[in-house]
Amino acid sequence: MNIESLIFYGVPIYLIVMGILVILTTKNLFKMLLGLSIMDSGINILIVALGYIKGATAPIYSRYPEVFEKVVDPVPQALVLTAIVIGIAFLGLGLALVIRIKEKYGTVNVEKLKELKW
Amino acid sequence: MYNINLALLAILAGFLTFFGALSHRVLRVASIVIGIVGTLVFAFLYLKPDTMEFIRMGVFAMSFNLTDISRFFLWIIISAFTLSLLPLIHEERSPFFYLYYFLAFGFASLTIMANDLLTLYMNFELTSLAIFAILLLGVRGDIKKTALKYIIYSLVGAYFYLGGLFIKFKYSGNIGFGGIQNVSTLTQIAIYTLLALPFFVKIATMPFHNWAPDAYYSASDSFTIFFSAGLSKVGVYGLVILMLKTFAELFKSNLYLPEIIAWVGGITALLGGIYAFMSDDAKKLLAYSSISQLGYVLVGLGLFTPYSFSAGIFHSVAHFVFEGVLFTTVAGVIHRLGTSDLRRMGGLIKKMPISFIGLLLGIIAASGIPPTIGFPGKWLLYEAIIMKGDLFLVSLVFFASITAFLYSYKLVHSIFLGKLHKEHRDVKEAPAGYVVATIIFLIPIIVFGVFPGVIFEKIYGFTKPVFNHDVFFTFNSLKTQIGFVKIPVAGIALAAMFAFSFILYLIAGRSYRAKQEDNYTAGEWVDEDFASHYAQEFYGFMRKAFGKLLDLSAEKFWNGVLTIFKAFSELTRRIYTGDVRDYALYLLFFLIVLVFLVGGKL
Amino acid sequence: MIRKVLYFLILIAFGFFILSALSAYFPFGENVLTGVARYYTEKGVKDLGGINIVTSVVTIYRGFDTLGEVTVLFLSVTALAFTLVGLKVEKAKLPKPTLIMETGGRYLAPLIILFGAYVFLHGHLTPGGGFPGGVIIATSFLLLLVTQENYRFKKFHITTTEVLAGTLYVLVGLLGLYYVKSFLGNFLKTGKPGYLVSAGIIPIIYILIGFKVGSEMTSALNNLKEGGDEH
Amino acid sequence: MVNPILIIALLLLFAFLMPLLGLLHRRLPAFATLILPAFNLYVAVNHFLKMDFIPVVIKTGGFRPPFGINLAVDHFSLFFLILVNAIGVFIALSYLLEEQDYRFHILFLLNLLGASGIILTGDLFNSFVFLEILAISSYALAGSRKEKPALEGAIKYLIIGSIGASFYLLGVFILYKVTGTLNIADIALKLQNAKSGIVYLAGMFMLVGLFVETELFPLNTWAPDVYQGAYNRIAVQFSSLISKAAIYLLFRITFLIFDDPLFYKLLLVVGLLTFVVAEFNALAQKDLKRMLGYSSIGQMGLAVLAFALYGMISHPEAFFAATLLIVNHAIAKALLFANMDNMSENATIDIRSVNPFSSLMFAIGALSVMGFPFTLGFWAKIEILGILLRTNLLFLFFLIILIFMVEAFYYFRVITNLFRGETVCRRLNPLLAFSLVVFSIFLVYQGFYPIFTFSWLNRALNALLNKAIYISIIAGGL
Repeated sequence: MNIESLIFYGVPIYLIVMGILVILTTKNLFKMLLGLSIMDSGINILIVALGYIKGATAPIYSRYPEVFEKVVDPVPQALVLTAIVIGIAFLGLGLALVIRIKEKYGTVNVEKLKELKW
Repeated sequence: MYNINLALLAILAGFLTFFGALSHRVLRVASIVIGIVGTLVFAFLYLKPDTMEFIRMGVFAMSFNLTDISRFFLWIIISAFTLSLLPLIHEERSPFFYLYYFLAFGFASLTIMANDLLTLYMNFELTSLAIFAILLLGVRGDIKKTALKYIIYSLVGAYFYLGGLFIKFKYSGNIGFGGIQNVSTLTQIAIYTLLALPFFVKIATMPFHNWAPDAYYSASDSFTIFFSAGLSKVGVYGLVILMLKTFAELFKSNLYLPEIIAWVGGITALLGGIYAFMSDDAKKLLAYSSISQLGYVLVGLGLFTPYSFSAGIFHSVAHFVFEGVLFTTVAGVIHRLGTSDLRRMGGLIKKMPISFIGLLLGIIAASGIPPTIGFPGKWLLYEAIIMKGDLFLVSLVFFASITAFLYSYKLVHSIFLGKLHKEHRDVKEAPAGYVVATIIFLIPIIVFGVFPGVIFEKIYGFTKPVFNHDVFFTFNSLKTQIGFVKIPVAGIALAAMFAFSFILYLIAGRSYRAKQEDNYTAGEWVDEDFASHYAQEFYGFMRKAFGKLLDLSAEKFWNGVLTIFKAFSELTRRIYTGDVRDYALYLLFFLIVLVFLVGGKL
Repeated sequence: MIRKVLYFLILIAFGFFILSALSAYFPFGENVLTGVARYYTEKGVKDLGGINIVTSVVTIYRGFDTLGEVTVLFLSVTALAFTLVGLKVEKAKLPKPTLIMETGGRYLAPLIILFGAYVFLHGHLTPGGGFPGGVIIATSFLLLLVTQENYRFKKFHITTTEVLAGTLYVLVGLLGLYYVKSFLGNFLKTGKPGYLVSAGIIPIIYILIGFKVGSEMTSALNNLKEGGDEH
Repeated sequence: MVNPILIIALLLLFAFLMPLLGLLHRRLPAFATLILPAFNLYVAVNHFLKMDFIPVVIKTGGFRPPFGINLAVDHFSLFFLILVNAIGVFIALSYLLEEQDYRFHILFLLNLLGASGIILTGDLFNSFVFLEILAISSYALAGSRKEKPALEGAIKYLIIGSIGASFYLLGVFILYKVTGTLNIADIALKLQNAKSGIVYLAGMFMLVGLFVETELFPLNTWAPDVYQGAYNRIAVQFSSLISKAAIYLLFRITFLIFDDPLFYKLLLVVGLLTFVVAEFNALAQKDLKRMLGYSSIGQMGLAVLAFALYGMISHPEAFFAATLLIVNHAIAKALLFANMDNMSENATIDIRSVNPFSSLMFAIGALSVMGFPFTLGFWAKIEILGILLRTNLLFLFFLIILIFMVEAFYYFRVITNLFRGETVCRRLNPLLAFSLVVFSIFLVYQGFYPIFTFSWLNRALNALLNKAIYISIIAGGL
């Protein structure tokens, strides 16, 4: 494991596990959604990092057709574009639900959200 | 015409009666009569030995075959069904009741006609379902609990049967009734136990009998006639066919299995009898007597000697007849009195004479006295056990017979003897349907009692290929290695003894009719209307003796099993704590477990 | 507290495990382009005429995903609006905008819209595209919502834009099915790579996505501010 | 034949157009939700009957796979498409006259789109996108009642589902890194011979995502809450549509890509745990809908268990049993949950007063789930016991039989209550009654004579089992 891997994979993975840690420990639903968002970002960054090639540029041939630059993998970037939007989507819906829950329960504390169990 | 059209006919008649009952009382009666006539006409004209199959799917085909055995039992069921329909005319119930009634008969007949284990299972389950539906329309007691208990017992049995069916398929490669070769005895016993379980439940063998008293008690009275006399024969049929066709070799070669089953039957007979004479309710008493009598049948079948087996099957016919007449007369009494509590009956002998005669002959038959139908089977059974040399079993069965006398007497005494209650002064004889059914039931009690050979000949037809035994009967006598009985002679001898003691009683008997004032009442004034009929705490001293036995009920055991299940479910449901953080934690742990599963490969 | 530390340690161990596995198999930056990525980078420009390969991948090669992506966004906004229908909470009390904010906002908004349009129009040439462009446009409306007192949209206009953009996107895809027998296929000339009018249907799709995303985000913002509309 | 891509295109088109339709006439959106699944059903059945057993590749974007995303249509996917859309028609028809916001209909259509997309797509990342469409619309639908329990269920589902989906994405991407492609058939081709450890890791990540959607233990914790809290029609959707589409993906991916003993063992254990825990929990429930929800979960576990037995016996009967169980469960549970609309709200297991019609419908549905003879479920039960016995795991065999008894107990407990006591007739919704009758007749008729289901299922499974053809047709080579 070289130092670059440690940094460029380590940071997103740290984000992922911290996102999970937030979900596991917080009582606040809103923060829980933030944790999800952090985790999501971590995964997105990890995917982009996995697609990186040393010494390559973004996959845009701005000097076409004279020069073909060495470019990084375009697929992860395309996937991440989609994944980001999906992340926003569930975050938006989640926030709407939290607003509703605040209206009905008067709180966003998950410990109070235990009417359905067993 | 296919035999299974009998079931279709029954279903059709069921719908007819359903709509008849919806519209008008006369139409209901008319359609019940049409059902009776149609069933009988079909049975007489079109039931022929015939096989058929449809819905073939892989190894499975739904196949039906009217063999000798199934025809024998089918006739019992048809008779019980049509006879029980007669009293039903007088019962006014929900239209669905009639539909389920006919359905139960239809599926029971299909069960008996089935030619393979799976077809049998399917129709057996539906029979149980139809009976469950009928029990849900019961008339007294805790109906919901009763019905649920019935269906759960049936289903547990049926599910084990299904398991046994698959294991049998695994070893023999087919699901027909054929035997299993090249399998260890222990496996065979296991398969037999699984396959026979639902039938044990059906004939209410201990400790699977708990459903029966409640079900008989709460079910509609005319249905119990069919239930006990007819539908329990499905269970007997299942046991017979498993023993004769599938496990004959096992039963012949194995020493312990026949003994164990016979002992289970003997204990059922004894305990059933004890429970019976300690019941204070007519229908519960009859239910336990039914259980007890089927215990005899099981002793006979289980011992698996030619005589015992024939005796078992014969006794199941006898069971049909005398339980039929007992339930019919009691149903008539309940119909008139509106209660089934023995403590509130008494002195009805002059009000309901035909019912009395029916009940009397019924209990005589149940006690196994010649020349009634109860005698030949029991006689042969005793001989078979003695020939087998199992003296303990003999004494067990003998004690069981004594209980039969006890509960028989309790029944006839509590209902018909003693002093009439004031409120029963205007009671009339049971309605025509009950009376007709009682009279019809009385014919075979005497006829087959005197000429048991007619039935033994049929039985011989299908036990011969298995046991390869000689004919041991003529049309009115039985002859085995250790004994011979000519039933008319035995009957006449008994009648002579009865006549002798009666004459002795007439000559030397000192009795007079007690007046009300003659009763000792500790100085309290009792007027003429007070019925001082001994029905309260009947056999109370017995309850003191056998009280511990009553506490040892199987019900407690099964409730314990259920409690364990529920406790386990209380445990598992705690996993769902309702806290989303816990849920996320599960996810994390699951993920970690998964990752460590592949950890070695990384 | 102990729990939190325990979770933290478990998670760190788990993360480290994943990290070591990933870096053992995929050392950072030492990729070679194989499979479809190689094809896209080598043939992408020739196939479609767009010099931004990511855009080509997003809109054509994996255009179906992008349609799904737009759907997800549409779904999210719809779900958000649906969840908030009939919500009875006090409207957020924004501070009264000052004169500078009000004027600045009024002048800045069109410029931001223009920039957004630029971003999605040049999606096939430069980084960016329909999604960022749409979001940028939505920010201008956010600005207006925040800075202008009593600023109201005509709901009908947003809805119409949304419906039209979405429908047209699907119709463009269906035109591809009609002309080149492939849903979302490029049925226009690819043109000269590197020019604004090039790359076939990519700019068209990005324009539609821009409108769609812009209008959707705007309506979502509006919903969040107004607290859901009447049933 | 109609191009199957139109299924997705038209669903999308109408979803986008829905606001305008709602403005034109308030009834139009509801009718659109009926017409579209009916159209899909027509297309799917038409293809199913006319197609030969070679899968049809439908490319998008004008590029052949693996460069473009493709739809892979074979009998197996069509079978599930028919199932899902039949349920869609069922729901749409039953609740046609219900007053709803047009946005609700959008969510319904997109839910159906997600399910159809998962089933049709031949691309792994595309399956993630459709899974997310399915999931997000499900979150919203779960919360659509906007009462306390519904919202609570929805937010729990959202949190667990999102974590799962994130890991699914990571797994998909790792597979892309290993193989350089996202096409399912192509990945299967590349991973056919040697699977490195990281592939297993990717598989585990993906399974976490799929387990959440297929309601497998211990990731199904959200499911009972959602079943209890949501509208009945949403519960139908969860038990018969959403989880069925997800389980299709689970089967397809496991069989094509992760065809490895480790995965089958894992599925076996998880399926068994799900079945046991869910059925026991159902035994302890008081709330009727929650009980049915647990029963749904249990059935999913049983289906996965049956599927996983393929790893032990390598006999297609395992798939047959699993799929038959899914079909039976989808239809029977649709019947049960939709029938809850005829009963009082918050019905407990001690429910009494319902009309005879609903009692009958409940009984038929419950009997079919239990596997009573002469219902479709009977054949499923027979098949499952058959394959269990093939494995020689007698302990497992009897354990399953024991759980069947537990199941029978809690269902009959309710049936007993339903058929007793005074009857209070509620007004029946005629359309709902009609579709209930259709489904119940199907269950009983197929119980008598299941040739129709069996032959279609066999065709579908032939398509699934012909892995080599699937791979060679779709991934023709790079």
